[in-house]
Amino acid sequence: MRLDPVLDLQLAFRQILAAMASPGKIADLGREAGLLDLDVRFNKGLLLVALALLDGETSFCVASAESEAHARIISQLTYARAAAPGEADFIFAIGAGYAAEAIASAKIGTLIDPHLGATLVVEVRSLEEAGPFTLSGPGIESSASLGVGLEPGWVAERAARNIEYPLGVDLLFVDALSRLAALPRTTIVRAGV
Amino acid sequence: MDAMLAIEGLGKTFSVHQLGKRIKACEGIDLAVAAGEFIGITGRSGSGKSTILKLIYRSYLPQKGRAWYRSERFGPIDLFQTSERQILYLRRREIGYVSQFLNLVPRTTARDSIEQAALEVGMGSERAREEAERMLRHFELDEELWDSYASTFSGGEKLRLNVARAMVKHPRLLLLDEPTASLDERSKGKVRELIGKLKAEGTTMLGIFHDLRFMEGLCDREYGMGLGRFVSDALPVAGAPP
Amino acid sequence: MGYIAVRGGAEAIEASIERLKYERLRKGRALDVGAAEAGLRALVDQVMAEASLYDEGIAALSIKQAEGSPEEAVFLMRAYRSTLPRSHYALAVDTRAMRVERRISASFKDIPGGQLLGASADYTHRLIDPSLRGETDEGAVAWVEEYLGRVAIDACDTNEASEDSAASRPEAPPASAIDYVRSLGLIEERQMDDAEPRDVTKKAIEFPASRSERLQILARGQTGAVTALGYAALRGYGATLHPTVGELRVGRVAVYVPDPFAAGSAKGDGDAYYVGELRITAVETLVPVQVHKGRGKTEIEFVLGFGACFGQNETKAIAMSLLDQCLESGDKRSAVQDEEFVLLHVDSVEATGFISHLKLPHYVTFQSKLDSLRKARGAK
Amino acid sequence: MNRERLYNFAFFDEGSKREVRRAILKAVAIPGYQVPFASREMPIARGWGTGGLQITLSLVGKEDVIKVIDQGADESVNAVSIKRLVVGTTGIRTTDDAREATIIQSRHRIPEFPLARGQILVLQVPMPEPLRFVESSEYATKRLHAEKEYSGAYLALFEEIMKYGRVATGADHPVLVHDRYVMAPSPIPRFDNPKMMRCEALILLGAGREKKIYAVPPFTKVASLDFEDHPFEVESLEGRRCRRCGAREVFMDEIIDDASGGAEYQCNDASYCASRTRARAGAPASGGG
Amino acid sequence: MAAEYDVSALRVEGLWKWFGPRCPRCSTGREEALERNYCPDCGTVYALRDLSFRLFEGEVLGVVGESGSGKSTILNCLYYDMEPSAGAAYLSSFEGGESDVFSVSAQAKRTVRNTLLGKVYQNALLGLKMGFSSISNVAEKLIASGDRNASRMEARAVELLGHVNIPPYRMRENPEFFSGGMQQRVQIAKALSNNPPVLLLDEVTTGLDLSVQAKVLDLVKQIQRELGISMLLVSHDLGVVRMLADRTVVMLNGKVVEAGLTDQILEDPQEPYTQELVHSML
Repeated sequence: MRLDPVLDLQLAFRQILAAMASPGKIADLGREAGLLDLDVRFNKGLLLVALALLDGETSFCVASAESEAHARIISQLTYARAAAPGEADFIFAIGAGYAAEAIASAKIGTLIDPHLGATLVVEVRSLEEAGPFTLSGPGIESSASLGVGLEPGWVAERAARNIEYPLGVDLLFVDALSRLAALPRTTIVRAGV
Repeated sequence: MDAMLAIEGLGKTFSVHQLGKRIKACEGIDLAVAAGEFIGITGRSGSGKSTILKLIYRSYLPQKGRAWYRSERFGPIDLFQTSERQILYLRRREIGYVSQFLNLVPRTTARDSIEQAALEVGMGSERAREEAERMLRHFELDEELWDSYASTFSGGEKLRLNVARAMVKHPRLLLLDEPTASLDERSKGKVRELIGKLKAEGTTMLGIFHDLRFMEGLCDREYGMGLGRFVSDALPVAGAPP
Repeated sequence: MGYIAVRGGAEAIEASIERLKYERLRKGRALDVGAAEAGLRALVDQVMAEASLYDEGIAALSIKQAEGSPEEAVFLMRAYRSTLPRSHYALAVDTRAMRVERRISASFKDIPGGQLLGASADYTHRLIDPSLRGETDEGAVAWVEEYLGRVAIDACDTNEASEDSAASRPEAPPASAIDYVRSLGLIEERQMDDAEPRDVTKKAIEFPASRSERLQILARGQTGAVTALGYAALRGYGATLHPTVGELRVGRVAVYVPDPFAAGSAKGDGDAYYVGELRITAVETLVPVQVHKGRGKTEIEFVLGFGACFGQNETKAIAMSLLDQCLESGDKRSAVQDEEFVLLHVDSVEATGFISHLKLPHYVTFQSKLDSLRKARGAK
Repeated sequence: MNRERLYNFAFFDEGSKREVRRAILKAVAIPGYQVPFASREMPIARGWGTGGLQITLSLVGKEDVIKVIDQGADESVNAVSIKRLVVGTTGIRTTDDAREATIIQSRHRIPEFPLARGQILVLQVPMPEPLRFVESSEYATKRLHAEKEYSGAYLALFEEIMKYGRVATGADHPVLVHDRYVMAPSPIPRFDNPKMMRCEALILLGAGREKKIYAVPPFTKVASLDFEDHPFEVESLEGRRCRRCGAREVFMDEIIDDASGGAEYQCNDASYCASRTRARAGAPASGGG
Repeated sequence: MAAEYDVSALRVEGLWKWFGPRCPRCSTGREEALERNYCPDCGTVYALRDLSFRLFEGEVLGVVGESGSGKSTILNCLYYDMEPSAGAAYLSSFEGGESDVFSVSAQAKRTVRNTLLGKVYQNALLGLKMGFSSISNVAEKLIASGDRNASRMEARAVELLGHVNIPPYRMRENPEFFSGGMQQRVQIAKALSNNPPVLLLDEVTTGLDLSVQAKVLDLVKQIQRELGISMLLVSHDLGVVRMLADRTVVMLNGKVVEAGLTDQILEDPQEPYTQELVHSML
């Protein structure tokens, strides 16, 4: 692996943090993902996020057509423990059709420990800083616009999970070019620009 | 003529659990009062007269019988069966009860006490105040007493206030449980005068008076009571099942 | 050289560090780290326990660097510990499977397996011994040789214990004084909790704390702080009836790490690797408590307070066992029964750090408060 | 500093950094909420900025330019000490210029130059729990936050009005973040509280001893607790003028003049003052380092 | 304006509260498994057993019973000082009376407690912050229900403290320096401060001098009249209940033994226990 596990993952983390702090702003993990020379069959951006954030102290699960195989790869590379969707700290939704289900099953934390709400890492076809969704909330100056290449349904599912703030789930979208956008639970998503 | 109140087969027994005793208070009472009528119940003390009024007012719970009452708000209802909330409503708006015992709130002024009663039947505050003062004047309570606590009053003054509180509401049905028992002649006269006025206004009344002379000229009919029983023609209450 | 807290910081720091070195060396002698490790066993043990890092060599070096201040030495070791990757987690150690060097019971005259006084200062008279001034390394070697000729003990007191030696040495018999009291039905039976202990250095403690978290914090607590609070409990601030040491052991336990690649390894049912041994002190104290038995009946039963720490530090371990029971009791009438009070205040690094931060300049906050006070005076 | 070369890049092992990083992400997702974390022991003492330092070391990379200040000064001993540790374990560049830094770690001040998008301000927090003086138990305060029960925080201010005629807080005046969590802004003077309101930079707050990390994302509503009829007030700057650079609307240190024994004033933010002084002298303003 | 006569401000259904482990014998809920409200096998105490009642809008419902009958436990559960073991409660002022206030989130519970309920505790230590001034204690409830105007809250606190006879020069003192009676009066002022639709009163006059008792009762009565607050009044003193309550519930061993109009309970009690209770008062 040409990826420097210290310096490159630090850069990846800073990009994720920047995205989280500015919902709707798209970060580019392309350089670091490009350094991953592992022969895995899924999105390298997604794997980079896993390497940056997961280790033996965390649990995760995968929602995908090949969830077992995907979970094995993540587990071997990070030592993270596989867990049921309702207990996992991180949920990876890979491939079309898994996002809404993953959101629906994710833990949302408790009022005492809202930070136990899951982080979802969702593979999307594309991301655009202009699109059908208008975002507002912390991290956004007035409003932001976002296009997410994802089948509909996730917006309603997310709204349902995040109904009682501070409970909720935080989303990281990663597209095929290893670009990343975040929707923390505070972001209000409205359809229409 | 339809009855305002019709009691059928009323029976009441008190159980004193500690002594393992049952005391029969009244049995097989039938009674009917037409709207606007003044009915007197007479009898020796201990004959169960007050018991009947308290049963109607629901301070006591009967074992047997029915008490059909034609309510303005609820239509014909059985006072023995109707909910406590309805009874509380009726007590506030339709059925008055005056006894020789004082049920005044201790630390309330005479004026407030009557005014409060008037407000309960939905009078505006302005009118309630006027009515209260009219009552106080009528019962010849010294104006300097109006804003004193009733607990400082003499027995006669308290009783007058008591009657005034019940009457200011202009109840549809007024239960009078020897309200004049300890009043002087002059006060009795005042009460009598007011009862006459209420009667003229069409108030239905059921009263017990120790003093038979008091009832003369007021009473439409009289029930004599002895050993917890009497018999009378009952008038049907409109709309009530036979 | 004088300094102003806001300027010339770099030069001031350099000068201060040099001066510190001067103080350490000014008498013209350098402390030998090996000698410190060999001769300051109690301090080494205390520092390792409070640092929760078992390495006698690093501890001795820290003690030298800290000029013998335990709080500074612990501080150094804790900071070093933070940089070590945690590749493996050892299996839980059963302190009964201990190679005993010392075992005493205060509850019984004789205990199964016998009492063993071992090394202890308990019965030395605390008279200063001027002859120690003249001790030499050669003298030490000669005395040890002579001693071992006389007394048959397991003298393998190094960090290089091999798996062979660990396996070949006899372990303490599993039966103990505690088991005897238990067989009489006098110990309140508790549910066996085999859950993976929680580790406060991996995850911040949350209240109410689990027993494993409490024991961990006490085990790495500042020796003086744990002793003081245990003493308070014994004097009536927490313990209602006089406790008795059921059994106190000092000895060596083996540490195993599960095979990271075997399935179910975390539970220890796969293969495990022996990685070395530790000397520890373990104490089980019998604490009498009133137990309500229903139908208005109350009985006195014993509950076990547990204390353990790295190295030989018996006072701390006993104090810990008292505090363990105070925190288990569910009562909160005394401060030492309040877990937030005890657990948040016994850590050496946290306590010494926060107290010493009062030395830092605070003139911004002071200025702000001053403004408030002036305004409030004006308003009044 | 050879000694520190023995240590990892940015001191910590990667597992320690990852834990802090995960806590930071959750802190950003729930503004003002104190995320618990294990909090490693540091080579500087608890209470001396270990919370801020853990955040900084988990963030920092080769490209970063760091500024560290203590009580507004870059050159104070504690600031220097923290800088030495960061530089010694990373080799990155430092600056005194707040505008040039990518990461600013600070104790008790927010710099006078407005922070910009993309910058990260790391504040050291000694006591992260704004309700601690109302309720001493951590168990209880966690529940108060959970239930958004902040009567106690307001009550403390109300009681001051009752007893002293006005709110008498000093530094660390509590704020309400994103209309949900009451938060300790760290012991910054009240003068700095408004700088948090919809600040363009990301603000991360770290309490090492108390093991909490929390955050204010950019453009987040941060309102100082007050009452309609006793609005929040910053420290009085009336009649104060920096004796060096002449600035007026900044937080000042009060200095007792040796000669006169009277009070004089000087910018607390040392690098801000220096850059103004240089500009006045006609010299080009630049970051030191 | 009289309220519609049968709208419930509060509806409690099947409320249970037990302390202890419960065992197969007592968890069946059968009467004969218990000695009074105590299971002799496992030591579980049943403080409340399947309690249901309604508190109508604008009424005062008295709850009487000896100590240990469970009457205070009702208030503890309703004010979230204690978690009920089973059961539901509905407030007309909360989500149209559709949601069980026991099963909503802790956040929502806090809102219910702060804005829709008031409670006066028997023990003033539970109802007051002894280290804060009396004015601040009253204001705390106002703050909790969202008031952010200090002078308005101060004025309201002064008014209410005046009502309960706290002399103006003592209002800025901490209640820790007050007599028990004064503490209780501060507590009442506090509970009433935000005009909660439902007020819970736990032995409000217990332990007070007679003259103070009278003033406190008058105050409660006056507030009830003026604001039509629905009150659940727990007392072992039938005199207090007689004066304030329209309807009364008599409790024994965690169960309701009799319920009715207050004058009926006092003048014609039906159950042996109620008769004993009434007679003991005479």
